[in-house]
Amino acid sequence: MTINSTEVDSAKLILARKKIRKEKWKTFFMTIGQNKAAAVGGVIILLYISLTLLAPILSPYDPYEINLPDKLHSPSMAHWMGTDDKGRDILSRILYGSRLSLGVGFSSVFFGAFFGITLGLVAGYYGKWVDTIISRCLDVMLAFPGILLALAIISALGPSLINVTIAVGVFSIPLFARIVRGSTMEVKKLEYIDAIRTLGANDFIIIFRHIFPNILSPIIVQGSLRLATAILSAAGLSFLGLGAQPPSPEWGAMLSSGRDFIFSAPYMAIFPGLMIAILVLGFNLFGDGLRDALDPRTKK
Amino acid sequence: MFLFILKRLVQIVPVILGVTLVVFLIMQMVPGDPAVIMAGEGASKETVNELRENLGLNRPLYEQYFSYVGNVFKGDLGNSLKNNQPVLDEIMIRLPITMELAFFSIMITIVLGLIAGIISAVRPYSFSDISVMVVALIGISLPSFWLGLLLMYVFSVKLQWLPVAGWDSTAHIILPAITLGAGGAAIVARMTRSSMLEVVGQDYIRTAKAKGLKGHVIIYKHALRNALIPVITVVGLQFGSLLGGTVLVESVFAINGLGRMIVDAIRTRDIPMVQGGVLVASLVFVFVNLLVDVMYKVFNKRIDLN
Amino acid sequence: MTNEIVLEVKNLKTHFISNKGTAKAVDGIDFVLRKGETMGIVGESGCGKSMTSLSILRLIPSPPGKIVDGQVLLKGQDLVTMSEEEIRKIRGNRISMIFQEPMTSLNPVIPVGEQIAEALRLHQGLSKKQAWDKSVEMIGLVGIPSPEKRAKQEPFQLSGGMRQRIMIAMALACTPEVLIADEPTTALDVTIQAQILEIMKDLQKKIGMGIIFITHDLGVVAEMCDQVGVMYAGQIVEHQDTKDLFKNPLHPYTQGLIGSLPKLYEDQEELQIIEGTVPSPYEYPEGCRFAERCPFATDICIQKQPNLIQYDENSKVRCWKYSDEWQDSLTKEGVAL
Amino acid sequence: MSNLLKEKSPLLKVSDLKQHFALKKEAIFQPKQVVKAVDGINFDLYPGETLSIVGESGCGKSTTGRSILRLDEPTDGDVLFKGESLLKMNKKELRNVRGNIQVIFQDPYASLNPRRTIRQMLEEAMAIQKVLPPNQREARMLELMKHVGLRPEYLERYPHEFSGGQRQRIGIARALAVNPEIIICDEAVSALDVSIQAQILNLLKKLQKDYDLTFLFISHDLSVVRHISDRVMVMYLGKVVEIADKSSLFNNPMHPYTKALLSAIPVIDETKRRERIILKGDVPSPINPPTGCRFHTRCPFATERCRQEEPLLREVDTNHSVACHFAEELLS
Amino acid sequence: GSSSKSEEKADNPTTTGDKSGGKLVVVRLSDATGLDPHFITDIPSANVVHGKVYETLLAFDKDRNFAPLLATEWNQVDDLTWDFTLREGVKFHDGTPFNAEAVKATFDRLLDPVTGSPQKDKLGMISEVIVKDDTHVTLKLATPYAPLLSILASSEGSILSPKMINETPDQLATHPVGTGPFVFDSWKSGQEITLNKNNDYWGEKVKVDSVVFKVVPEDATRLAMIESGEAHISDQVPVTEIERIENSDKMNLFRTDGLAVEYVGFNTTKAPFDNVKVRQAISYAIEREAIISGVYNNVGTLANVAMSPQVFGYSKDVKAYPYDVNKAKSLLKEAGYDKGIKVTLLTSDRKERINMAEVIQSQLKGIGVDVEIKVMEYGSYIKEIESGEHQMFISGWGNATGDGDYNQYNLFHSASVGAPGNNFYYQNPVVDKLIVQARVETDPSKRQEIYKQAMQIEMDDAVYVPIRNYEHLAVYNNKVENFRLDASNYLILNEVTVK
Ligand SMILES: Nc1ncnc2c1ncn2[C@@H]1O[C@H](COP(=O)(O)OP(=O)(O)OP(=O)(O)O)[C@@H](O)[C@H]1O
Ligand SMILES: Nc1ncnc2c1ncn2[C@@H]1O[C@H](COP(=O)(O)OP(=O)(O)OP(=O)(O)O)[C@@H](O)[C@H]1O
Ligand SMILES: [Mg+2]
Ligand SMILES: [Mg+2]
Repeated sequence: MTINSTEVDSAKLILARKKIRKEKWKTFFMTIGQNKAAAVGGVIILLYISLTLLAPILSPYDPYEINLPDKLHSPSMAHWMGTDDKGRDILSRILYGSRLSLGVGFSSVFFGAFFGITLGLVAGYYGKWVDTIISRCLDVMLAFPGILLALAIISALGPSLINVTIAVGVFSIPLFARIVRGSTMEVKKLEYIDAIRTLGANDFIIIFRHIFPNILSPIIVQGSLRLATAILSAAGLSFLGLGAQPPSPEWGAMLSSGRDFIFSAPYMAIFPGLMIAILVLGFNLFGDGLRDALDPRTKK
Repeated sequence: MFLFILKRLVQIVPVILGVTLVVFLIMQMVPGDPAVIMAGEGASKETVNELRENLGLNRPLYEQYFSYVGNVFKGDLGNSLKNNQPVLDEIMIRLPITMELAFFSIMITIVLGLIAGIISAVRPYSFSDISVMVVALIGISLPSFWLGLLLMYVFSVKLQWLPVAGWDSTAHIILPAITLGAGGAAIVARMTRSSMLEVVGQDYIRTAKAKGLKGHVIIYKHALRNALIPVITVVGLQFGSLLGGTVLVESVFAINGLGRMIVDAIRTRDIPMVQGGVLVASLVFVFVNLLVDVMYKVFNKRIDLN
Repeated sequence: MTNEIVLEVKNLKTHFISNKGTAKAVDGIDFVLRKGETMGIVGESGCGKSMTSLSILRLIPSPPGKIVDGQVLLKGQDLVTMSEEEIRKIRGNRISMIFQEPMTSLNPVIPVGEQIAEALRLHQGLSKKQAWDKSVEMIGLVGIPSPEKRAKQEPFQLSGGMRQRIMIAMALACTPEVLIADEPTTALDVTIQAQILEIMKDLQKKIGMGIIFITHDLGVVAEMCDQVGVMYAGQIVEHQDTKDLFKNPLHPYTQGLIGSLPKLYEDQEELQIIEGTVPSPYEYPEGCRFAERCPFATDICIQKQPNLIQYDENSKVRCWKYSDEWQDSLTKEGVAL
Repeated sequence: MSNLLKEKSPLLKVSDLKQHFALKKEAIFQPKQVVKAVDGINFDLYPGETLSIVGESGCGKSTTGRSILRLDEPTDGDVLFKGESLLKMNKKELRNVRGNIQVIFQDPYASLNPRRTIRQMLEEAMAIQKVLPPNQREARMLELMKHVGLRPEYLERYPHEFSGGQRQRIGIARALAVNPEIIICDEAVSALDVSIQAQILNLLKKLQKDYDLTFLFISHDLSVVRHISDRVMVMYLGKVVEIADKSSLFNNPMHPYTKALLSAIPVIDETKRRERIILKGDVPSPINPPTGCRFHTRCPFATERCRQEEPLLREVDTNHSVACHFAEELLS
Repeated sequence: GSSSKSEEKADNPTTTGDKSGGKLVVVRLSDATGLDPHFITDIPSANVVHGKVYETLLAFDKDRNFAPLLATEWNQVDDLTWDFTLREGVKFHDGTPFNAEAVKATFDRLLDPVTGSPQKDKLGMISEVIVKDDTHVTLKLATPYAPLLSILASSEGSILSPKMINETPDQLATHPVGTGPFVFDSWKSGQEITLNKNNDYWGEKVKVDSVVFKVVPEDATRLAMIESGEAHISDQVPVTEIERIENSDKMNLFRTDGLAVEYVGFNTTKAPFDNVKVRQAISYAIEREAIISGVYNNVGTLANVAMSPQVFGYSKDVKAYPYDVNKAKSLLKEAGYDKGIKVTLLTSDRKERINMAEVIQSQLKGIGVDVEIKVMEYGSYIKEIESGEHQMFISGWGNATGDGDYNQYNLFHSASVGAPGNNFYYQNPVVDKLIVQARVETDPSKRQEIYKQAMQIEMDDAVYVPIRNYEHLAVYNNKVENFRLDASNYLILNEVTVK
């Protein structure tokens, strides 16, 4: 084989490689796109994310500006969603609040996923006593009804959005860990893992290069469904007065302060409630769709 | 089976110990001196110190923990800091209420969920399927306390069909149970549907069809029983989040249950009460899980193979 | 072959229609099955064997599957156009099936005896007790010891071989006229396979049904069947009496298939191979579906699809080589054989 | 040929290998249950030969292969590779020596990581075993692809884009990438259609010649085994019941189980069909294997002795060993 | 059937027969912590028994004058001696007769250190209780103590059954036995407490048959219950619902001025609030009127000092700082903070207080003070202000006795720094001296004058910003009549009828 032809070959190869990469993404989006539910969910999520980014531009008023004489106006042309009990524009607050609510959702899930995945990988891969210890600890965590654990954590750390994030994150650790542990044990048994072991790979390579990428889809699915629950839990904690601190326009907190007006000024609770519900719906749709799209059984 | 249950019971012990330890540690981290809170506004330093001494709050941590665990195994969960009543008594007043609420909610979850799931699965992608699933998705997405307030507003205040709050008659159970069970019902519905659809694709369903069985026999005799297996697990897990959910629903509907008791106890730093409450809640949870595992085993004997 | 015809399949076509396109899984199958006769269908994975058998009883998953053309005549009665209610009465009663996977084809949560009895109650109107007794009898008939005990067990308590025997018992419980066996022994060990094949032969003698025996194992076909249809890409490419087929395979594909088998009692340095791969059912070539891999292919093979032509009395083949046009196409091209 | 082999020293020596799996205990008071998947087997593998292991499902074929590689830690016994004990090596030494023994697995779908391109797989294999300096690996990959009959641009593809036969070729390329001396083929062709199977079998034979490979070939398909092997080992319930040169075994099977096995194979050519020995019953469970000869429950010739006394593997003929008390008697 | 119908009736508290007075349902935020007046430290607990199960020697009337109750007459013999004549023919609910021995037993228990009552200090100046005869008792004081009567009229002064005290003192917490118009019936912890009409009451009997105190933690739920008639009275009303209540034809609102005040305090030892100019600047910058109307919906009145007008010692002449942003700015500049400051404002998690904090945050933004709000759940909040780590905080001071001493000594005396109540960490010898002086002064007008002086100094030092004098609210269903709240937020149920 002459040098020349190898060069030609590798040029071809690089091209081919690029094309493959592109197509990989394309097929991913195609599969998602084909699933209507996932597509709707994806659009909802994208919409929320753009709201988050565009809040300063879209908001008609300062979300923090208190204007007592204007309090509790029902929805009108000037205030599309009305004003709250301190005369702040609810629409503007909701727009700014999306940052917080999405932030809590994403960071708590990230937090839970990070520890959960690590624990799950280690327990699932090494098995035996390592697994026993980790699993028992997870059992303990699971034995707490989630919100009670969060409550206890928050009363220890004090109420704040960050602590809510941590608390909600903590109780999703065992959920991630269990899924990851299960999938790891499944994937561990597959022949390609044996193959890489017979090649002499060390545990690190096996776990992170070979097992982890192959259990991503249940993680992603779980992640997006957890996001929904996380946002609801955070709202629940805010409802109990343990969430975001005033005057932050976190939706759960808005909802919570709106509940006193549920009869006299229902719009104060309805709009943030709807925003939460739709976002949660979005993540649920997306997660479900993703599950269908990524499930090899439905693919074939 | 008996041995299996026994083994699982033995396994519960370390979990419960773990739970007590975690609660104990968390409560230690909680700021706020229970003695100060008990003494109330404007009490003098001496009073507070005296109280602290009486409550044993001056002893080293590990000592407090060990004496606590020792007492727990004797069935003594200590006395409430708030009203000095035995914690166990306080819990026993509320546990039946919460269990009743949980029971009715889980019934709603199961019955509604199964019916909806089967309706959907029988004719996938039909109008009825899609509408049931849309409702289910919405059900999952609504914050439960919000749903509770809305239901209360519509059915109790506006229509006056049902009582607003409390826990005195059957009518009182309806709204809280729906509020608490709705999310779970939606999840069970979706699980039933996907599980049914998966089972319907199985070889043995094809076998049943090849035998010439009627459609409904296939669905109820051959498919549903198998489809229920994963659903049982989901229901079991659902029970866990249900216990958590009682906190909110009990607040909204003024139900004197365990969940609200724990929240109140956390607020007032009534440490023995928190510890006892969480311990009991966890025990209930763990036992329900055991029950689910047993049912799972009964339904799915194939597990024995592995 | 003077026996009466029980089943006749004419131009059967089953397609899978989805947004990926149309997969022509079964694309024009014809054959005739007589009483007491066993017909084998062989072919490689994905060629449409299972779909053919499922189409006969209209059990293809639908959507996306659909029988788009053809007839399936059970003693002259067309199953394809029948109402769902009518065909239900035929399933498990006059035509039964045995599936490939004994592990998954039985309902895991129902005692096996009940699974057999169920069909008996339905089709033969037996009482609960009668059906159960008959079911126990059937389990004994397929050679499972202590049938009373086994009947009460659930599938997971039985070994693979036993489960497959239960499947056979279930299929034969209502003494069907036609038995379709879709790879009934593929999942089993050879020694167990031998047991099962023996039982099937015995029972056929007793009951006298016609059997459609689907497999990819040519050895099994040789031992079990009277006549064989070789399938390739959704079509039957060759149909002969079993003995003739192995003595004198006509179609190049059949020849390749037999050639690529390692021989049990002969030393070979290298195995004969068929180059290339099976075309996708979504886009079959216009001409002969085997042309791409065929060492004899000419232009006509690539351009036009051959028909299943009568080679001699008991043999049919789908190949231009045996047609009248063959010589013409060769001379035109000027290629010598 | 077999005499020649014996003069060489074995490349791999398996002695008294045992692999017992403890089953999960159901309850605390339940006695521990053990699956004796492989229960004391001995054999040698000589350089350049193909030794096949046959037997029914669950008899311990795969477990034997996995124990040799320490994919599962064996319970007892030893495996010597070129005189060095594989089982006594520490993790690091083992990783280094592993490149010498490779596996081709049964399931062409499960044996390739679906998230990695062929290039990544081959590159990684070479990198782990440091077979070549990085700049020469590209050329080596192209060469490997050619050897196993795949187009070079396929390097960039993912496994799902290949058919079963092509995947099996990829698995072979990956095994070859690290220049192994022994390749264990665990049902390497069982999942494939006959026409593809033939391609792969031919390829394996060719590669064996080209690279001077030694094969441990695990299969339950006796015609394939006969085609590819030099020697054949028959296993039953975790034990070796017969081991012999291919021709000797096929023409002159001594163990009743081997006989039954051979007779059960459906044969196309009627004239070559043997009288069928139909075995009664099912294979017993390896959890509580029968006493004495493990085959006695199904053996048509079983006697009281078979029930009591376990037959040892003994050389009955040149290069033909069998574990049956009555091998000689049955011959006649 | 008919039985189910009668059940329905029993369920519905509003259905009453001709003779029966019906069941009155009171819904409240939280349950009582205990029912032993010697241990009760919170109004919600005291509210259940005070004036209902237990009675005091004397009581406040509608106009907050002392009126006889269990004592028919009283008389201050000298600075340290008080004589009481007791009512005759009164019996405790357990049948024990009420007499001088009962009074002695009650106060002896309270004052006995072994009892460990947190209320001991309030009557700690009593050195001896002398029984003269069955109907006459004398209290001996260790030091002169002007506010004695007001404490005796509060819940702490309840007279307990001596039988209970001697035989089963542990049960007092859950089973109160007094002389009042209601007899304790049952307590379902966390759920409800039931009292029944005392048919043997010495005075005018109550109109209802029973009263049930139910725990309903959600504001919205309580209101819904009142509106639907499921409950009759709620004494915790969100100020934001006033309009709705007033517009409703099913609900009525009762308002009464309270004894408590609410204020924003400064930790005078913590920078920058150790600088009086900063404190003054903030005082100028808070627009208190906006808070009263915006946050409190005009419930309560603008406070000028940290003492309610209802409390003895109040003076309207001490003036709070007016709203003046310019002054505030210049004071800040003088203090050297013209580039702006960052401060934290601590509050407990009561909704109105959080709202107030938000408004203050927004107001102080105007003078370049960047406020970070720290909401803490009550327990942690208390701990925080008692540890002295806080800067600015919102707080309130109730006044069970209605006397200025309770206010000034606890809030501003240097002996009260930290836990007892001086969370300003304010130490001023002049103020200390004035407060002690007022304690022993028996001439009411002189006392008044002394308190005024002290309060003026505190105001000059800008220790706090007075915000609001409490107004107590209760909502009741329109089936209820003759209901009122007193200034200490006690429900007065003696005359209530349910239609
Ligand atoms: N649900 C489906 N959707 C689309 N195509 C399908 C579906 N089911 C089967 N097919 C197609 O039908 C063709 C025939 O499948 P069939 O199961 O009949 O093959 P087979 O000959 O039985 O193979 P095997 O030996 O593997 O059982 C396959 O090529 C497959 O692609
Ligand atoms: N990890 C394990 N734990 C418990 N038992 C095992 C394990 N691996 C294998 N076994 C058991 O060991 C026995 C031998 O298994 P092995 O896979 O070696 O059989 P095999 O001969 O390769 O069969 P097949 O032809 O089905 O692949 C079987 O009974 C199997 O169930
Ligand atoms: Mg098939
Ligand atoms: Mg194997």
